[in-house]
Amino acid sequence: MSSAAPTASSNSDTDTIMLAARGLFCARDDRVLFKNLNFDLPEGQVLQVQGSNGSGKTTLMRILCGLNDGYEGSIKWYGQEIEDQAANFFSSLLYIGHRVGVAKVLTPVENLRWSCSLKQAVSDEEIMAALKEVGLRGFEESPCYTLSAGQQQRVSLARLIISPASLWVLDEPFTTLDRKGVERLEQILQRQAQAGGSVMVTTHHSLNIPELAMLSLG
Amino acid sequence: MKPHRRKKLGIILFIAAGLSVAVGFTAFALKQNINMFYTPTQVAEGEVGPGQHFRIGGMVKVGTVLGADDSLKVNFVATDFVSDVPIQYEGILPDLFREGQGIVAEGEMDAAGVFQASRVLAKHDENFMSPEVKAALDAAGASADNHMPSGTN
Amino acid sequence: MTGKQTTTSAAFLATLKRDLLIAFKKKNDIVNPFMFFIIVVSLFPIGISPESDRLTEIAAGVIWISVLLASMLSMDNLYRSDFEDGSLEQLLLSPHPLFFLVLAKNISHWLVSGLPVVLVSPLLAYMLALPEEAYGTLFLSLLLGTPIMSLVGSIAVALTVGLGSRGLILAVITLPMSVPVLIFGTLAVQSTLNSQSPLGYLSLMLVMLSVSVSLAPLASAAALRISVN
Amino acid sequence: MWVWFFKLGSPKWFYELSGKWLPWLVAAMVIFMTIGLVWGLLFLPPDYQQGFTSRILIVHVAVAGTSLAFFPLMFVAGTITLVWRMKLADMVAKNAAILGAWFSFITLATGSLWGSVMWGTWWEWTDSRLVSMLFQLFLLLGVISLRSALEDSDAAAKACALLSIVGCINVVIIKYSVEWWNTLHQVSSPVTTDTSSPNGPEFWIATLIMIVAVYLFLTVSLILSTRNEILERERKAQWVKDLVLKAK
Repeated sequence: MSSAAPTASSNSDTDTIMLAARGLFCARDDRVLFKNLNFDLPEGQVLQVQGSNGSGKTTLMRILCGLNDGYEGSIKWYGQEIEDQAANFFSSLLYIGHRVGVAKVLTPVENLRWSCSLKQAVSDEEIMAALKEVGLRGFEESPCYTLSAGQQQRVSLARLIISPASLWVLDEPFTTLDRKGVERLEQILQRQAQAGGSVMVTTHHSLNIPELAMLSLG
Repeated sequence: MKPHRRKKLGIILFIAAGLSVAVGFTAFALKQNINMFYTPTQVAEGEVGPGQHFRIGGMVKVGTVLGADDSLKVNFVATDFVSDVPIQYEGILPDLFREGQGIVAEGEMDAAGVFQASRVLAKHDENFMSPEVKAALDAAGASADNHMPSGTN
Repeated sequence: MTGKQTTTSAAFLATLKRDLLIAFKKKNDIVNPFMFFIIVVSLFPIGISPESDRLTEIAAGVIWISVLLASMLSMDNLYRSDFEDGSLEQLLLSPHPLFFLVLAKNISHWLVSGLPVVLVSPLLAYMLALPEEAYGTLFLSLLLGTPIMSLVGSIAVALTVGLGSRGLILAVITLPMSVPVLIFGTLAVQSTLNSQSPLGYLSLMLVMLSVSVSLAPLASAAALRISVN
Repeated sequence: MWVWFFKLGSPKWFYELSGKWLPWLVAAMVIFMTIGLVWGLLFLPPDYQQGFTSRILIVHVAVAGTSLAFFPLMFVAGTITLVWRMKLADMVAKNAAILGAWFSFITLATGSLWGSVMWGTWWEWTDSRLVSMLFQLFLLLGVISLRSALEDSDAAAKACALLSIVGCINVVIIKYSVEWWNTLHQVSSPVTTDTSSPNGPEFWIATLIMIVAVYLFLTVSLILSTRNEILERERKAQWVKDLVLKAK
């Protein structure tokens, strides 16, 4: 078993970086999505992943979250492989994918109560405040199937406000949002970066955030 | 202890607890004497209630098989060398049904103390023997069976 | 990380509560398999024989097989909608052991689909002319057997959750696995009918239950990780 | 030892090594199969109870014994697939499932052929071996259909590996429960007969030869189908291209 203490390894340069990927290689059914991909995500940065359709953006995001293990290479979280400290890593991670994780029969409050309590204790006041902030005031108790796609997206984005997670991995969070929603999300991302957290995001929008860095695929 | 270690330990303890319960109840179950058939002695000792449908397992006593000429009715005695139970059956007997063979019969006792079988199952020997070997054994008197080799069937 | 991270038992309870809530809101998913169960059982007297002697003989088997079929229909809901709306990914990314979260989902599934079947079994036993002395055994065998089905079936559902068109593959995988439960469940009832003690069979079912509680969530969790991959 | 283990995981290495071994295995299989079949089916003396029908048993016992090996084999292959991600293990497992289904089917067929003479019926539910073999066949068909349903080959490999592991445990439980359900076939009689008498040695030797022959057949077919699978899956690899060019 690997010990919890930082290992005395040669690549000590990655020890202090929040997330460091080295030599990532991924192929799906004979097709190479990316190879020898390297990047760093330090604290306080928003990293936008760009690439054409099918260039492996979503796959990369899922690999980073540990949802997909069909890759070679190393991904380190403060100098340690994420596989070796999964529970530790998961409690600092918040992922929102294409499927936003909102059960249609439940209300926004019920959804958030569950998905947040998988990670941390949360009060109803916090949930209400977060829903208000993403512009869902008045919809707190309506079943999610009555909400539009954009509103469902907002339900999942409310988790960003509640969550203390230091790493956000967001896959196309802007697609169904209106202009006001986009602006608000940009603000939320910026706030996260300024608070020392970091964000990995895929989108085709050009983001208006000072802490932005780019990563291009394919 | 690190939190994630404690969580792993939690799973392991949970599984260990579940499996030890399983082992405990296996031991209990094996003591419960699950048997699929009664021996003639058990039947003679009255372990089976009247009108109860059950199975009886035993050996066909040598020289007791009496078949009716005009019907498929057959009478024989099942034994475990301690007690005997007379059995009546109507139907086609399995190929391996012979005197001295192990059988299992399914049915119930009638008022006269005869087991009315609705089904008779033959058990075949665990060992294969060629007729020559068998004959040699019979000649040496090493076997309790005394039937003839059956040839092709 | 903050100091307010939940304990595993809180996450377990939250998952259990959520699934019960969903079941409560989507009543069709619960009621339909249950109705299916009742209807299948009531078809047997019509298809085989209305004579009570014959029915007594097959009652335990009929009820058990109908339970197997109905539980397979209800199994389908276990992870399907969670997979489609992305909740499953959130479950997988929880810092808490997936083992216990899967267990919570299985328990909730059993509470809404297995337990009603157990509770209604005396009624069906009466309809199928099962002698009264066997009611208790049938009830206990179902009480022990249905959670086994939920736990073992969960593995197969987890393996097939990503399939677009599953058709009957779930049945092909799960039904052969339920043979031991079927055997001991019906044997327990048979032995009561033969005025023998069913304790041996029931304790063997308890053995299978404790083995599946401790090992099946492990396999389900692994299967979910594979399917979501 | 570990070096050897991981080397074996390389499809290329396996392909080359198995290519060298194959002729010897085929030769041994042909010899054992011929002796076993000719002697067993044509010259073996009849059993004192079962007559010449027992000759079917020579084949039946060998095939049945071999088909019990498939789930343990798939259990091991599945564990290797899940733990070490070895592609070769999955290729073996895939073909083992198909072969296993065939073996189980042949076991059932020869078994009921024998039963049709000895018991007067082609199918006998009271025979626990027939029943548990039937369910083994069902479980194997389940694994096969799961593989064909999953499109992504990596996911299929892992899912089938997991199902094989669960299935293997299940086969054991089914076997015991079915035997419990009906203790009739060749398990100890309710009343023990005096069976200390010696067995006819010919039967055992013939059966043993047949078992070796069938195991060799299993090995050869597994190797052959795995080699096909390797060529199919590694068709883009340089060494396969070289191989094809050389063959031309």
